[in-house]
Amino acid sequence: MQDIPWGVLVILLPVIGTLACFLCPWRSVPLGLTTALAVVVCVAGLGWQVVEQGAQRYAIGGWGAPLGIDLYADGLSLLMLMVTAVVGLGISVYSTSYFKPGRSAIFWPLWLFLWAALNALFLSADIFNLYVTLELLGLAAVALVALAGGADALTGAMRYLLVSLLGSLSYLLGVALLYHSFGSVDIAILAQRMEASPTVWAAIGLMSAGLLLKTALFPLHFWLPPAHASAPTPVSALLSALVVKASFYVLLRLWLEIFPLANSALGQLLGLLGVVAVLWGGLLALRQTRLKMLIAYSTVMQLGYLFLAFPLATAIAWQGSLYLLLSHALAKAAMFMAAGNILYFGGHDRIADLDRVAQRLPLTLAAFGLAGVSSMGLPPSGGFIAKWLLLEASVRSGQWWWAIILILGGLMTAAYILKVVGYAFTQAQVTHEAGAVPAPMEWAALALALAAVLLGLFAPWPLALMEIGLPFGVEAER
Amino acid sequence: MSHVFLYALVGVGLFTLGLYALIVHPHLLRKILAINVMGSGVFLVLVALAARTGGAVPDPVPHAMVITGIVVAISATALALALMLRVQVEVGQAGLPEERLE
Amino acid sequence: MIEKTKQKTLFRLVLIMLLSALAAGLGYVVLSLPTQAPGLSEQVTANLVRSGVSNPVTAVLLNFRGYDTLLEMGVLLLALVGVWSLGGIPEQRKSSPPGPVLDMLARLLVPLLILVAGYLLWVGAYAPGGAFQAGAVLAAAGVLLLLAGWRPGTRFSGLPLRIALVTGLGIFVAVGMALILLERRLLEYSPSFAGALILLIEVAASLSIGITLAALFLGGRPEVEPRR
Amino acid sequence: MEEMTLLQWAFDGVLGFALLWLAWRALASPDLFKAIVLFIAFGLLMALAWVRLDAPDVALAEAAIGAGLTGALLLTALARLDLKNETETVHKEDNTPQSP
Repeated sequence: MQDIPWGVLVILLPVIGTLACFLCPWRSVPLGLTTALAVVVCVAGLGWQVVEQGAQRYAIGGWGAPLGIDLYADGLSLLMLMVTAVVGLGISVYSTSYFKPGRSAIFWPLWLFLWAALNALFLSADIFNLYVTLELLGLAAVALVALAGGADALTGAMRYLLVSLLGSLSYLLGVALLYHSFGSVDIAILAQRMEASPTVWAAIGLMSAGLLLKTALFPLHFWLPPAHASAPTPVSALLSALVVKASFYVLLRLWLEIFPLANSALGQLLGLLGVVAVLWGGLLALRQTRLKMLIAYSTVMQLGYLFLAFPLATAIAWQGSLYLLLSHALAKAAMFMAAGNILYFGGHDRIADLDRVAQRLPLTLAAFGLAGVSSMGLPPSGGFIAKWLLLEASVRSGQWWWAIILILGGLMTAAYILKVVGYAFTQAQVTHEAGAVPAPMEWAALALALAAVLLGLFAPWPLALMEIGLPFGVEAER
Repeated sequence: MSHVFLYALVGVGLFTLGLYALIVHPHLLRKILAINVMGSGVFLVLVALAARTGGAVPDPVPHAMVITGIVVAISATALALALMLRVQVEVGQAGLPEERLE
Repeated sequence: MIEKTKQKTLFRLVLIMLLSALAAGLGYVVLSLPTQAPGLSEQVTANLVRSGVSNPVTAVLLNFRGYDTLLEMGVLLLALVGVWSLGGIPEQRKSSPPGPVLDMLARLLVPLLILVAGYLLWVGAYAPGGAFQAGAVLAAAGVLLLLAGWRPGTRFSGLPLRIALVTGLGIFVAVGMALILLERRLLEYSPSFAGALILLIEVAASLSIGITLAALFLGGRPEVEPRR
Repeated sequence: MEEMTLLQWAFDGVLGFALLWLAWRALASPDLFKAIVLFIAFGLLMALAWVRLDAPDVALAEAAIGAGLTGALLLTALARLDLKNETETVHKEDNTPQSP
């Protein structure tokens, strides 16, 4: 048990699942679900290993950095893998009912590829290997968006592909500069050898710009709402919940490990962009008339919060940011699934015509409401803990003004969530004939929304995981 | 020795040239070409600077990275071209809606 | 209309200025790098004996950083799955029947290209060449066949085609998993078997690369779905 | 490294300039077919640059994949593009004189 390389299995199993689904399309649902369960078990195994033995480093091929590629798992990567596993399982269950058999055979190999890319990305300790995983992730995500067909989805996918490739190339140029400055692409070795120079600044700029584009931080968010809103529902959920978080994770790793010298002015700039993203995303979310677009703009807004930790740059702030990421992943997946159920049920997602959804789809509305509670940051949800940590960090570091945006953003979120819920209770002028929503779709949404709330009730546990390997350093004063 | 830096500078030039074309040209085929030119620029920087070993043999690690990059580039190009053809069928033009090919 | 053109010109001028600044900055940065930097060449040379091949680039691609290559095989397969998932890609407008010249060219060149691919694959262990170059040459042969009007028969385009497409990645993963079962690390070859294992992976990889690239050229998915 | 001769300098200068010029023409020429052909030529010159930089493995990969197969992909995509609606537009697209 102790010697099993769980981390490697977490990456290779979805690849094997992909190959199996590709070879036997007619069996893709059982093959895919089996793979999903196996991946969840392996993530649990890795979690046990990391909790018992501390952060893990694994030298692929036995060479070790700088010659070979290392995998590295600490509390940060473990939590990312775990949230991916939970959301991934939910999406897998949801998609069994969502896709018709023909589409399903196309969906599964792509989705398992994407899962493999995510797991490989969270475990990689090598900035060039991260480039390859980013490309794998981007291409899989684009193909999944295009799965919806139709003009909106295809143009959304095309724009997304161009943006994703541009981001990767900018990142890769930064990698080239770092390699030629320090002779390694391993994060730990770069961290040791790092010293300020114009080259390093250029690398920071190029890599950060590429990753911010992929993370869709304001003003580089333009591609996100059309792509996320026009994709098939399970895909919208996994894009908003996981894919944008992956590039944020890479950015976080780089900032924490190899760019600590950049924290001052650039951190303030990122915080400021985050503030604008919160306000702008919230404002546009309020103005949307379609549910999936509203949720997509809400993602733009919530991504803004993540960047509030950069100007504060204390351990509590990073923990708050990560906590927000985790609870947003769960809540946003649930929210998109709920929207998908409403779309499936009524054939449209016009907010003004949500005809008594409350009576007809009580589970779905409950899921939407619970996810909304977490997005607003109300207790006892995970969103509350996250905002509390960020609030504490901003007061402690004397930069209390960042706290205002947390409260303002919460109010805006409340406004657009309540708008949707309000329409769901009223009878529309034109009543609709509606089809039944399969039970797995409703329960998957509710389960993820509940998980977002539970994340707040059991806060000490994830907070303890975040300490493993000290990814965020030690808090200076307590 | 310094021809290394000449090629690296050409790489930087190709990167920015591609970026310019990517932004200003509305036709998707040209955007795809632009991405490929940008990629070649990055590869040139990677390989050119690898020749600074001082010996006869350059550093092979960036060479391997570039071969990986070339394969990634053709994969992305193939997907982008297929997507472009689908966009044209659905939208009626090989361009994004906000940038009309007038 | 004139207003719009004016705006466009202004936008382009500003963009050119910004990008020139970017190019100048990057150029300065590149020139500020030291003129001597060994990179990882010393480590590669020191460990080359244990890698199983003597061409350093092949050693990096398939041994030291073999994991990158494994993922990259994934990228290639993923691109094909993505292209197939799009469906309904328009066929060439006018498919003029291939002339006798093209036909002859194909008959002449295809065997030659396959020979070249085999040579590149074999020579890759100690001289320039290797799986990707060989795969690309194979793909060129495939493209030539497709241009000459050849299409995969219905018997080939189902499961056999899919098996050929996944062989490269499949063998790579299988070797990795087998090593784990033997309680070694992922892709940790013992020096005595490394050469043979690398050759095995390369043969499978170049075959899959060639067929994948040719299939990407063909575009849409062959009509026949594999059946149970 | 070896002593640079004037001839080598001239070669590097011409090759570097040709690369930039071909890239610019490929991205700016109004005819898409011409643009692709120029891009293939660009790929072949890149292969030459890799040889000059002592990277024969990369040169082989570039010639076969970067220039050859990418070029084939681009040309077949162009042939499949429905140019009926776009013949004029494609030519008009780049009417404005460009300077990079």
